[in-house]
Amino acid sequence: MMEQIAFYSMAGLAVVSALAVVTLRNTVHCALFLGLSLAGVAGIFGVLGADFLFASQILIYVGGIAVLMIFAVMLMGRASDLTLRQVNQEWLAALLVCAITAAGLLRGAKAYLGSVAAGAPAPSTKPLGRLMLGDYVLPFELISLVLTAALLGAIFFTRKETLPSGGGK
Amino acid sequence: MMIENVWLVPLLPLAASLVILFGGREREDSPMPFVGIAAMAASLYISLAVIFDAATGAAALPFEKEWLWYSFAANLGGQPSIFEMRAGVLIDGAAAVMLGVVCLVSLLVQIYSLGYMHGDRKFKRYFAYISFFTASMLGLVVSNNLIVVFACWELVGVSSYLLIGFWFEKEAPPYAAKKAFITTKLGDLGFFLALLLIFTYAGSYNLVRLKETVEMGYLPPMVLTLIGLGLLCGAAGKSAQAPLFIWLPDAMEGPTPVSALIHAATMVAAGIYLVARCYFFFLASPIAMETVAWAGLITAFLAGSMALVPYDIKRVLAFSTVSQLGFMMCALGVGGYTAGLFHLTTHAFFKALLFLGAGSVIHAVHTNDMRSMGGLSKRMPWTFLTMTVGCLALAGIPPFAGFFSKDQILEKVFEHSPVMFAVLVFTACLTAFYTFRMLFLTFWGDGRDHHRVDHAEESGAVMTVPLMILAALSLVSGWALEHGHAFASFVGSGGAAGHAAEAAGHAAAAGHAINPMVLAAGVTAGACFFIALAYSLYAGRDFSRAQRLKSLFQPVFDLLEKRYGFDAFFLGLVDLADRIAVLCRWVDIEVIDKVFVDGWGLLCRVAAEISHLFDALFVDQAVDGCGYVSRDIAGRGLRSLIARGQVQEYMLYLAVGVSLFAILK
Amino acid sequence: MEFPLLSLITFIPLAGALAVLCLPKDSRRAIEAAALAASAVSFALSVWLYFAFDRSTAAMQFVERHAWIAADAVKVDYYLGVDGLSAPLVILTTLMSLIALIASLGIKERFKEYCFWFLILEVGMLGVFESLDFFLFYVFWEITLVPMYFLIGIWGGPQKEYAAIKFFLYTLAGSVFMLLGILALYFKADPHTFDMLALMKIHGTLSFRFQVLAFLAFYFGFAIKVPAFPFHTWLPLAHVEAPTAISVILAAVLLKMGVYGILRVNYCMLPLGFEWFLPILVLIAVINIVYGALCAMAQNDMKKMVAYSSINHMGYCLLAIAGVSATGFSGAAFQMINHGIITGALFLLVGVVYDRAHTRDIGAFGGLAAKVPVFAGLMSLSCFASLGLPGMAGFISEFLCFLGAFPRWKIYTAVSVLGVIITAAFFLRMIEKVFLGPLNKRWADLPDMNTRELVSVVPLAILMVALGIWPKWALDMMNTTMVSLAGLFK
Amino acid sequence: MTLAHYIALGAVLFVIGIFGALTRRSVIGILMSIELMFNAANINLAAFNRYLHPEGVAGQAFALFIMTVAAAEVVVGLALVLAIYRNWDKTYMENINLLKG
Repeated sequence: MMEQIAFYSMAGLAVVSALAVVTLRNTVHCALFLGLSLAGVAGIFGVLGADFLFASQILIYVGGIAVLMIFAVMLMGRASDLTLRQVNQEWLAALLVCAITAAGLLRGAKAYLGSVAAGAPAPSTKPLGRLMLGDYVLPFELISLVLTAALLGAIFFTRKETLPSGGGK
Repeated sequence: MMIENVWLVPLLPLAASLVILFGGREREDSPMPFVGIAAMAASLYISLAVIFDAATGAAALPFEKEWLWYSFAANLGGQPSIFEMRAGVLIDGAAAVMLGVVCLVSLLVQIYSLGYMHGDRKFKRYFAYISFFTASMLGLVVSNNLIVVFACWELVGVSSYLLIGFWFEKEAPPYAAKKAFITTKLGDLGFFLALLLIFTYAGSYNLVRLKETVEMGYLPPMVLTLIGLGLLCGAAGKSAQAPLFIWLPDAMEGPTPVSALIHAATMVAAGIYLVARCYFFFLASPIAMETVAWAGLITAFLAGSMALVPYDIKRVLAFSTVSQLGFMMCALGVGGYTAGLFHLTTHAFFKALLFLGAGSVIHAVHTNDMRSMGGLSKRMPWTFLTMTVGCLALAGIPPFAGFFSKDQILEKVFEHSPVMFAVLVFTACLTAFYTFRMLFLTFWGDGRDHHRVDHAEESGAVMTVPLMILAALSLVSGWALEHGHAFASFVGSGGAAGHAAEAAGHAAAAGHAINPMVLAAGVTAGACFFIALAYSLYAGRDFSRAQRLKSLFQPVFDLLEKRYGFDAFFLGLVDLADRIAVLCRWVDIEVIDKVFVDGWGLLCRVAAEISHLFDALFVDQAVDGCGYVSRDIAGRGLRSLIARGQVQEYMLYLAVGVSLFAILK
Repeated sequence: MEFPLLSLITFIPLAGALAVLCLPKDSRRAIEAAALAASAVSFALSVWLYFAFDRSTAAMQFVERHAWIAADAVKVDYYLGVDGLSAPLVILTTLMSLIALIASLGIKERFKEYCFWFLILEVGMLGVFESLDFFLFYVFWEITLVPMYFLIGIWGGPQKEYAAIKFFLYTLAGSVFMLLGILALYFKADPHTFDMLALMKIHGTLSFRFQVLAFLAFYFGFAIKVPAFPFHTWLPLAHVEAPTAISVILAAVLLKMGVYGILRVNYCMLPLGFEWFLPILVLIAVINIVYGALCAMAQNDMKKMVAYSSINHMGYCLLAIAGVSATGFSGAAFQMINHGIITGALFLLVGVVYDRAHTRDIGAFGGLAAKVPVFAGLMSLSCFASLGLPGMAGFISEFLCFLGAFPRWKIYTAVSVLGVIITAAFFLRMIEKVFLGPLNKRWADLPDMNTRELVSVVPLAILMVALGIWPKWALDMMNTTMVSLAGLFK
Repeated sequence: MTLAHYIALGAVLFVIGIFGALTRRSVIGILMSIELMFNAANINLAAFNRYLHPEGVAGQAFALFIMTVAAAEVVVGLALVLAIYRNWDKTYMENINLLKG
């Protein structure tokens, strides 16, 4: 019972916030709702018993990415944005496509209606640690490399004097 | 037993020639000629010993000895197997006589040449060639294998080529040498084909075995006739029979001793000898026999008539040689085996004598032209004397050698056919005429060219002694050999060939015969009459009467001087061959090359053009078409509809795709 | 394992070529030494082959067989062996290579590359005669082409590029057809095989149609090499433009590959096709003989004349083969050897005079015999040998050729005997114009042959005479094989 | 709760992400939508791990990897957006049409 309450509340939070993200006109609000939606997903992780994921979701997404978004929005926000429409002309077509996709995906999900969890979830931090530094050590290291590269790329792109003046047209 | 060593006879001069050619340097007083002379003397010794043994019955003739030469794969009797080619010596009476004659004349000529060629800058080489020639000739004589005979036959031709062209720095000798070689080679084609036929049908080249095969009648008559004609063809080339005699007068460009040895006494007799050696083929084919007789007859007459006109002393002798060879050939053709060989022997002596005498004269006056001579009898008595003997022998005056042998021939011919006999007798009379015309022009009267004649001197002993020896032989050989049919029985002992020939002759003789005494008297009288005629025409200071006669019969003289047009005919043949050759070259460059190389290339290029065209029209257009479709239709057209550079549009299409996946699963 | 004599003979020149490649360009003496040593060792080994050769058997000898490409689909063996047909040719090849190499010591420019290509060429030629596997045969056959192309194209005369490309394309066109033939035989054989000895045994299973087609394919390849009329026109050009030593190799060895192929492949593997083609073959042979000789007679260029005389002489080989008899085969095999020696010598001698006078025009000379007696003597000797003078090598073989063809083709043989006299005519005319008569003042200070030239020509001259007097030395090697060859289809 | 619920939740979030990515005019909006899609995927991974393979934690490990990649993507993406904004003064997607040929 508790699980269901938790699931539905968290799922509702995530879905509603997500809808807000994609529909609201004010981008700052969007970013704030994104944080909320991500927190809802973190709750879902909690319901699933994935404790380490829960923690990292909070830390990385809610604490990192969402905040980064907010900063970015603030950096290049304009007053005119609030009055302008934030959705383009193809929204109807997009809606149609999305509806079809959703229908397809949900039909796929129906197959797992009878699948229930076996037993209580076990804490996963320790096995994850073993896995990362054991079998998956190579992807793990590669990920660190990717992160470094991303860091360097970010710095490179945001340096003011780097882009040549004639680059745009 | 000397006959066991008879194989040495050709090998000694061969070794000598190699020694002379490669040993020592070319010097005026080179000792090398003596090597050749020594080898020749040794060969002569062996030959004489063989003859002596055979004559006394110490050695049985025919004598055969052979060794394995080489073996080759052959289809004999339709079954491939290894055929052993054996080579060796076969001595019968004829071969023994020829050995003696060749060795003797060669020895004398070599000694004579010591004087004649003295001072020549190729002194040593000359003797090497002479020795080589003698070796080849002796090889031809002794060999029991027709292939070896043919090989020596050709080698004889080559040495003749080398010796005719000995003074190659001049213009004429190389040409004459080439002419001689090619003409005899033309005849050799027949010989060659005969050899092919012989092996194909008889499967051997051994003369003894061939004789057995032929006499057993294993060969079809047609083949025998062809073989006979082929051999005759070869013999006609080498022995200068009509129509292949054209080379012999030109061959006189060589040194005179060479003319004496090769073109009078020995090599030209090789053709006669070949016919004699292969007589069994001819006996088996009447057509071949008849052809031989007629070829000889025609040659004898044509050459005899042509000898009437030249003023070159050596040419007269050359035509006379051809004529005499015709006599021998004719004799063989009518079955006079011994008569032909007898004449061959005596002719070798007196013709060598005449040539060497002529050489002596030429040596003294430095010209061949008899119009510049005359009155030499006083200046060169020994030469004159010996040459007179030679002339008498050639004219057939008793008791000189020519009389006996010619008499025998005429006898045989009369038995065969009176028409041929008449022609031959007339030719014999002509012989007497031109012989003495030459003698009178050279030695009688006064010197017409005082500058030359007054400085003429008798040659040295090294030249005159051989002349005397030959003169003695010319004087006695006929009588001595005729005496008691010595020659006939000796040559006959050489094998069944002689007997068979005599038998054939006697069979023919059943119809008509002639009293030998009547014949001898008649022919001698005729000869004497023509000698007198020659005297009246040519013995005086000038020969105005001869000139008048000539103007009277101008066309005849022209014809004779042009040698009946044979030269022109063969030159035309050569010219024709040249034209064909040029045509061939043109065809090769312009047609064959164009068609098969350039044409091939053209074909490839046309194919290439076509495939290029196809490529450009279809393949490339297809590629371009793909590009066009994707760029202009799919690209530009589609893009102008939906692609406006909007990322979200693209994403929409992507999402459509995703949705399709989602619903279709 | 037996001593791999054939492999050594074949690949020592290759080792030499690699050694030459490694040497610096400037050390000419070392290059000369390496090339000569390789060639000489190969020749010495082939002399050993001559003495070790068993003359009493017709089977292949000195056989070496190793799997080379052993895929499931294709089986190719490294399969070498010689019999009485190929062993003399192997010896001839090594001999002529050595002599040609000596003759080419006078080459001035790009000597290193020259030696390299030359030795590669030798490898190819030897391989063709030795290989008993069709694949290997084809590989070696093609190996000979490339070096030849460069040797003519780089070191040749004024028209060298044209001659080289003509030679290359023309012979390549031929070998393409040959490849077709090889593949046809390969797929017709059951099980599929490239083994030439095995392919000789399957002719009973081949239909007439197939044999004719395969015969034509092979014949086209070989006839160009022979060269048989009308595919001969590349030869005079290639000969004239090639450097002396290469002309020697071309005439002495390369042409033999064609005749060898016709005997080994066309006759042994496709008897029905051969029988069908015989009337045409004999006609071609006669044309080669008479027409080649006539063409030679009309030439003014000595080298061209000799080249056309080669066409004439190869005609004798074809005529002999057309005779389909043991005698004919012996004649053809022996004629190949003799023609190699004699024509090789002739080309060397023409090269000698060209090096000095820079012209080969027959009419430009005259009276040289007085000036250069040694040269004149050797040249005349070679000419006489070439025109088939008895006592020299050419006579015996020509005679055997005619003798072999005569029983089957009487008229044709009689006509081709005409070729002999035409040959005599043009050689004698050449001798007369070049050596005899008054000395042309232009050549008053022409030097006689030097040591290098003598070393290259004199052995050939000795061989010419030796083989003419004592042909047993060569014929004994061939006899057994020829008997078995002639008895193949009885 | 069954696996289907979680998958349905993931699907809904994912579709919302798609919708956002397709319709938002601002670049940052698109980035945020993409983050939503990542999260949907993560939910699926965690759920599959929990329901189908509870004995291991591979699903969670993948989710972690995705998180890091997402983080990197966001960092680089925002940096790019900033760069575009600074240089061209554009934040709306319809104004950025470099892909138009």
